[in-house]
Amino acid sequence: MKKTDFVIRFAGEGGQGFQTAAQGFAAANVQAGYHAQTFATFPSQITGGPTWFQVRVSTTPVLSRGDKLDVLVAFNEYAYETHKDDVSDEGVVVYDSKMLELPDDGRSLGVPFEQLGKSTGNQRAANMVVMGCLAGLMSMPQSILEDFVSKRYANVQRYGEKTIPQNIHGLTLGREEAVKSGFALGELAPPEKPDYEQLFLNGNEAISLGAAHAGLNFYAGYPISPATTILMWMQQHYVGEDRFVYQVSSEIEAINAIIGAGYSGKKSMTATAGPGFSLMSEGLGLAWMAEIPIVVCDVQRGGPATGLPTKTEQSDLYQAMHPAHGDVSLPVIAAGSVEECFYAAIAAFNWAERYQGPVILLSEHAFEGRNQNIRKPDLSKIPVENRNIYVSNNGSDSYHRYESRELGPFPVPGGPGSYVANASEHDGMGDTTHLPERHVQMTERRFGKLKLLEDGDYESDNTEAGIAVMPWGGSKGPAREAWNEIQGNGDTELSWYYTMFLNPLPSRLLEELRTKDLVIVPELNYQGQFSSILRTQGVNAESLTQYTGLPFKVGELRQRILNRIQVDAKEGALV
Amino acid sequence: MKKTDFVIRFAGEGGQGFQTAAQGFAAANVQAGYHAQTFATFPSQITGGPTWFQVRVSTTPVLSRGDKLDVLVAFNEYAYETHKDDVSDEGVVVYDSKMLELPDDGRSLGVPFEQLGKSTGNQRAANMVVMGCLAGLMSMPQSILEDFVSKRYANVQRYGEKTIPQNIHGLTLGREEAVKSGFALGELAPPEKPDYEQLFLNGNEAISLGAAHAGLNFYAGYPISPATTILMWMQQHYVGEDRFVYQVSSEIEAINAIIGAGYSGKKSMTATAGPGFSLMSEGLGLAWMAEIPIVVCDVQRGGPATGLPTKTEQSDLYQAMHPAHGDVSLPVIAAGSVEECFYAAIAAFNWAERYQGPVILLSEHAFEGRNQNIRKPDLSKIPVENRNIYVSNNGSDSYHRYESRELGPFPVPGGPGSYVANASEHDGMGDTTHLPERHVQMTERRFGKLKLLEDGDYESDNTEAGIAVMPWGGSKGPAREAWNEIQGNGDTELSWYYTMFLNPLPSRLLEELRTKDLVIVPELNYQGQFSSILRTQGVNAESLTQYTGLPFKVGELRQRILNRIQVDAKEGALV
Amino acid sequence: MTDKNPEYDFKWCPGCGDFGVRRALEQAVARRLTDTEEPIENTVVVAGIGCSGNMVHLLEGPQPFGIHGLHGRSLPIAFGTKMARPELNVVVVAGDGDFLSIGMEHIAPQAQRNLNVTAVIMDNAVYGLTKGQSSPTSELGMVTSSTPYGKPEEGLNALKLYLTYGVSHVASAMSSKIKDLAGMVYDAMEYPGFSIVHVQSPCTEFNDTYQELKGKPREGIPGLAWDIPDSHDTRDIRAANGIVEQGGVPLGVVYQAEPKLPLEKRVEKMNANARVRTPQEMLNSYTS
Amino acid sequence: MTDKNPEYDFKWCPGCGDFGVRRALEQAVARRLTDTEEPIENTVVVAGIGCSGNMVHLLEGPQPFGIHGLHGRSLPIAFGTKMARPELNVVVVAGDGDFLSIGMEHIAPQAQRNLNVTAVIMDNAVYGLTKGQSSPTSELGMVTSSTPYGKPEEGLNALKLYLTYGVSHVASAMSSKIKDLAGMVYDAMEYPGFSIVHVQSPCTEFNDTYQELKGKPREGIPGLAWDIPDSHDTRDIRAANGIVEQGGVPLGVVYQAEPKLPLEKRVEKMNANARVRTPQEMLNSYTS
Ligand SMILES: Cc1ncc(C[n+]2csc(CCOP(=O)(O)OP(=O)(O)O)c2C)c(N)n1
Ligand SMILES: Cc1ncc(C[n+]2csc(CCOP(=O)(O)OP(=O)(O)O)c2C)c(N)n1
Ligand code: SF4
Ligand code: SF4
Ligand SMILES: [Mg+2]
Ligand SMILES: [Mg+2]
Repeated sequence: MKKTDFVIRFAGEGGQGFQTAAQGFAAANVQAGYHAQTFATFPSQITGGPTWFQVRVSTTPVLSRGDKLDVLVAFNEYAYETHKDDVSDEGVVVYDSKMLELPDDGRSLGVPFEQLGKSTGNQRAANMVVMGCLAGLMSMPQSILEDFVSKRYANVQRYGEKTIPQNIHGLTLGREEAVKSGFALGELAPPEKPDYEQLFLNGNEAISLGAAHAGLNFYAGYPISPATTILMWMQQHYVGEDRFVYQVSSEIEAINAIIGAGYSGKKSMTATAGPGFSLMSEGLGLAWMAEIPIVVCDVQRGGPATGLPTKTEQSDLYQAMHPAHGDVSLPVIAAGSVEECFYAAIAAFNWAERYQGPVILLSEHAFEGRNQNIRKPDLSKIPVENRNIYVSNNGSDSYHRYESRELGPFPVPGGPGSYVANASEHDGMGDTTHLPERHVQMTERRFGKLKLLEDGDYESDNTEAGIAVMPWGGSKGPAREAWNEIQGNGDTELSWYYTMFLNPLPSRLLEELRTKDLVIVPELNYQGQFSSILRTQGVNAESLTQYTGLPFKVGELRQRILNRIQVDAKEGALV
Repeated sequence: MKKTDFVIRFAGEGGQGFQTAAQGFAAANVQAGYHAQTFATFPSQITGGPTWFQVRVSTTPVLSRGDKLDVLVAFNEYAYETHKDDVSDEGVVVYDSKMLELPDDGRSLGVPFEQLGKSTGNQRAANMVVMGCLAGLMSMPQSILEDFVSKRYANVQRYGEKTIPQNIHGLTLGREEAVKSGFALGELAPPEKPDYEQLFLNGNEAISLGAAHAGLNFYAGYPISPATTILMWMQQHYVGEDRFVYQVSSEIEAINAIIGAGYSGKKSMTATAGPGFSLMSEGLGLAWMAEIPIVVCDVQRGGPATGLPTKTEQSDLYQAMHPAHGDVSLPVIAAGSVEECFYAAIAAFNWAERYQGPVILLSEHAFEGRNQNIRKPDLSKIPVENRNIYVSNNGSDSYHRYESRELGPFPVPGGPGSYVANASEHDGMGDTTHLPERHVQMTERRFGKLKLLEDGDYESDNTEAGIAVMPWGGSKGPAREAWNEIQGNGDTELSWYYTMFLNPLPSRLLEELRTKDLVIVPELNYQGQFSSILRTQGVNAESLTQYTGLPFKVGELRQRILNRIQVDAKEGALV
Repeated sequence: MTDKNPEYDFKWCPGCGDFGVRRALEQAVARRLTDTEEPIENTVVVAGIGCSGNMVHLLEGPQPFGIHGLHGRSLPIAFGTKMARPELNVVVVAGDGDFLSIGMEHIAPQAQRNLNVTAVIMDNAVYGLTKGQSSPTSELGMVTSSTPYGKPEEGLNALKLYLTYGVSHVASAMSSKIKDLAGMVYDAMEYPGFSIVHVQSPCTEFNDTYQELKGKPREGIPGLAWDIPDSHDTRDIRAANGIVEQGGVPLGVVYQAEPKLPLEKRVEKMNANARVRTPQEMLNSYTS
Repeated sequence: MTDKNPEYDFKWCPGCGDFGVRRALEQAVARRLTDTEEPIENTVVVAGIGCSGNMVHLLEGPQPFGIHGLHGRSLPIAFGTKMARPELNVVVVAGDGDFLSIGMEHIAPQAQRNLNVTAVIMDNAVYGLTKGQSSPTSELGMVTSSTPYGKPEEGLNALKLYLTYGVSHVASAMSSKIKDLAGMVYDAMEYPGFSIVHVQSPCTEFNDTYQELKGKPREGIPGLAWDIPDSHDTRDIRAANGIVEQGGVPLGVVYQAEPKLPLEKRVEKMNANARVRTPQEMLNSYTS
């Protein structure tokens, strides 16, 4: 039987350039019609430090990075020692035999990559030799990589005439080494080439494209991993009329700037991560209070404070929902995959415009470093909502934005309906008031608007089962894979729920969840933040937490889910 | 039967100086052995604006400001219109008959206060005439006010010889008017003079004194209502060796400054309110991460953002517990009365030193404006905890502050055990690390320390009842009064719980609460923040909320509790 | 056109300098209507938090748009509004505490960018709204409610700071000279770049400096304030530095840089050669 | 005495200017031990976030105390540490982004107070750790990872800013001249007041300015850096302003104010007449 997926990890020192090889290998496979997902982890420094990069290639959509390695490409001894236990029993370790000496463990293959690469005449062809070798081990048709190389270096003016033949030569040399070695990993089944176009991109690119489609006009940001690449994408690509993009002097400036822009009628956004997000606390309160549409994207990284800037975690949820003092409950949309990054960004803008207030878009470090194939969206089919702008008062001065308990049109400067967007409690025109009735009314207005957002969609499956699994964000992939396996094995009956609309939850979903005996929430934080939030809403939820800075492994998660259910079964609950 | 309490409200325009009269009236009664509580509310401006000030005098400890007025002293028509409905059926409205004309409603008494005051020869004696008049209406012995005046103006060098006789003359004139009018409100029972000394002070003064007793060394603050008076108290009073007090340039500077001071081995604190508290978000995360003892006092005011700077609310609890991104759960102590402000401040320092981390001390606007008598604390009996300082490594370099999963001694600069207090995830010495095991260990260390704080004390009463009332913070007083009335009437059976230790909750309390059918939480916010937090911990809690910017009225609250219980009874739950 | 809110009842204390500043601002905006036919709705007043910031609610007659944001953040908000809608007339009104203490970090960046807005700063050398604490412009040793034994910090020379930051247009004024002030605010709004009008606006409640500023000319007692001579070349940065180092409070335009590109034009210029693409085109570039 | 952590493995890129700054700081602290017998534990290094801030973990040999706090907040933390324990030697190490962008608001207050700490700023005119974005000291038009079409803001003259803020002691240095730098850092620590040593510390990865700074003296190509002549009177603020306005990068001590009271002494003096009371006495004053 042919294999349906392959997992390859490249591990070494940052700056050794294997990211290019890994990325290229994934891209080539996607081009050939496979599904692929990459994963990267590295320390917070510019050059060096233990780094690894993983590629999973599959005949079906890839849900997680893959627990066990078919191939480990080790670039130094530390990498070998750290990762060798993750190699599956049938797996192979590949290394540069001129750079490294590894113990002869019977599954290691030394190849002089660098040397062979240079022998092609191209100083940078070592990566090609590595790829060729991998292809050889996996019995992958040579055409897949050759097609990729031919396409990638097609621009002869830029790369020179020799690049393609040299690189192909490198591929061949690598493949020969693999074949010579006698190691073989089985063959990947041919791809089921989808009948639609594919994109290959990472989460931050998907968010940026989503924002572009939603009609972003104003972006202000301050660099911070892992959100920096959104700022840089915008600086690079998002130029033109009615598109203002700027690196400002701090996150406090960023949040206030986008509030100023949102006030003026424009769609505005910033992206940041933990420390910057905390600095936005006061500004988010202002946007809530004065009802200014803005989108704040938090690409979560690990830990409190500076924490783990280059690791992944899902621990900003409390902060996202209640980022500031006073009664504040911000809408939160959390993307669960690279693909959802795109749709979540659009949804965030739609929500912001619809309810006239700030929306938090949560992403994760894992998506920034992850390249994945997604179905190319048909933009013409993705609705974009625009603000209900106040256009006329027929010469009268009677429209007061905050007068009513319900949302009305939004006046913008230059037009009629001038008012003050006020951080203090205010009357209809936005002037400060301390009247108790007014504070009551305005508080209810602010919370009442959230009702407009309860129609989000969600996934549900096998809904009869009394126990459910419901991950959020990036734990969706591993949890779904674990759920698939549990359901596939017939181990037990579990229902499945998932939504990216965390606050407010889709009202129908909430109703369903309340009927469950237990909702198991796999999430990457210590406190079990999402299950806590579900419990406040009357759902009997409980978390399976992990706080290592890394995503779940499917096997471990599956086991923990099963263990949890057994406990429940022992205690006599319905399974 | 003699009366057991009197409620008087002074209402007018800010700057009319009646605050002095009201304050004096309360102080005089406390001096005579009564209990008294004052209440103030005013807009956020320096001169003018609708303002009122209330005094409640009682033979027993005062739990709330009092719902119904025995006397309304109205300084303008707006005040009369706004407040007249709060006057009880037997009550009287008093006003200056030269300043104001009020409709003859059969219960209004015009007295030319200003004119009579001036007639004493003292330009500022009008207040005395008001007080005398009140005393007359309440049949209060003249000696009470005379004693007070004699004591207050005893410093002849400062006030001149004539002040006391003039003021006493004013009191007499006022009393005569009251007697002449024929209005009488009944007589206040004589005080049960307590056998201990009393202090008369407000919440911010109590917090300041508590901090002083706890051994505060370093205070940095930025002005913000209603916390400003703590800064000003410190600037004025807290001078001397090892006491550094400073107005810094922002709340961000304040939080980071006290972290620097806490790191260096000193007890340090800042006080702020909503907007400043939100700005401290990032710094609080740092203190949690690097395990630096600090106390941050948040004197809550109303609303999100700038909100209602001069109104009261209990809506910063979410922010207090989870002020920053990442997994953070800060210890929170919330004072429930002026007296508790003192003890809560001490407890906050003790906690900070004990668990080596940041502690949030919650107070409320209502306490800043409230003067109240409290039993004078015996300082020699109130334990103060000090940090376990690392003192010796016997010349070896083996002590690493963060090495262990458990808390160890704290090295301070100048002594042994140098390390880095690091906002990034760190190893034993505080150097940055990204190792998953280490993040797991340190996260568990940080949360594990909270166990040291689970021994807080709490109130409980009538614990057999299945339904409990459990307010927090300043809602304690009105809730207790309501509970007393319900229990006293035998209306129903309700248990009572209260603690100022909100996070972590005293572990025994939490166990008890989990056994209840329902825990009713009266609180001044929209979201029902504390009941939500209880629900996440497995307590079936539900809030009675109010968000007017004002404290609960006892009568209303009692009714709402009863209504809630009836609903529950209808639904078949145990009462 | 929205009219002033008749119900709004916040009040400044009698004699507060901010009354004068308000009149001047009203006049300047009104003059834009007559001179350039710019409707009042084209003006956005971004206010700091303080007595001064409350101005945004106190303007008489037809109302401009307004944002009463957070303490210290008027410039970032103004930046957002202006760069999102460069055709708007954006004015900041803030106090010395708001602008120079908690908001200090925001001035230099706007100067470096030459953000095309006007900031009118009401300096009373105290925090008025929180009851008279010292501010960055209070002098060393000054006794205030927060410095009962004297302020241990030196006072900040705000005008000098603006010049060093590179603010393009710097003027200094007094709240009681309403006509002069109105003219300065008008000119600052006309100037294509970052402009600050720094106004001495005494706090009658906590720091009443009227006398000190004016002196008693009849009795020959000079005030702190003095008029910048007509001979001063406002384009000359050295001369401007000389003025602000002379002590006292110079009144008039201190500096006006030879107009350079305001931010909106800079960005246009920088991006002139960049490829402009539709979202669809951007998406296409990721096709595998 | 704690020794360097042998397991710590963060690395600067080869050739990074921060290596030189580290050596200089180590030497300055070591010299305090020999000259004044101040033990190394008496020094607290407060670091910003950036490649530069990582220095607090990279110091060789016996370790001082350290705080690696938040991006931009090294000065407030240093203020807290110093004023809580004035006997400590407190040093800030931070980058240009940390100090002059997000942390900008904190410099002036410390200057006005004359906080007695030394800040060593590593200026590479980019954000190194986040991969080469423009910083406040990058020049107008500079192409960086965040300004692909050129930076639209003017570059900040940090030295001039320090002088205007009233920083008491300002020095300018280059990371490759380790001995000079060590001397300057030592002197700055000795100086009783707020001192800044602003170091050009090139980022070999994103903005390698070594050549530009040094020029090629042998080939007669002058570099940007130039030595402040011995004749410069460092007490003369006008002369100092002249130096920083000359362009290029002056090397040496730019300004050293006639020592004035540092903050700890100011506070002492201000409070000299205040009544010192025990908590019990304070409590008693509220007795009814
Ligand atoms: C973040 C934050 N900190 C503190 C305050 C409290 N506050 C309100 S106004 C003010 C100072 C006002 O001083 P200034 O800016 O000089 O204005 P003025 O009242 O003197 O006109 C302060 C500290 C606040 N609203 N927000
Ligand atoms: C609040 C916050 N915003 C952003 C970041 C991300 N960040 C880390 S270092 C850095 C800039 C570093 O630049 P610089 O201070 O010049 O130091 P360098 O790396 O160049 O030495 C930034 C923006 C952060 N850690 N915290
Ligand atoms: S306190 Fe001062 S600044 Fe505020 S309104 Fe009164 S006089 Fe004006
Ligand atoms: S990126 Fe630049 S500043 Fe950072 S370590 Fe490398 S060379 Fe140094
Ligand atoms: Mg002011
Ligand atoms: Mg830098």
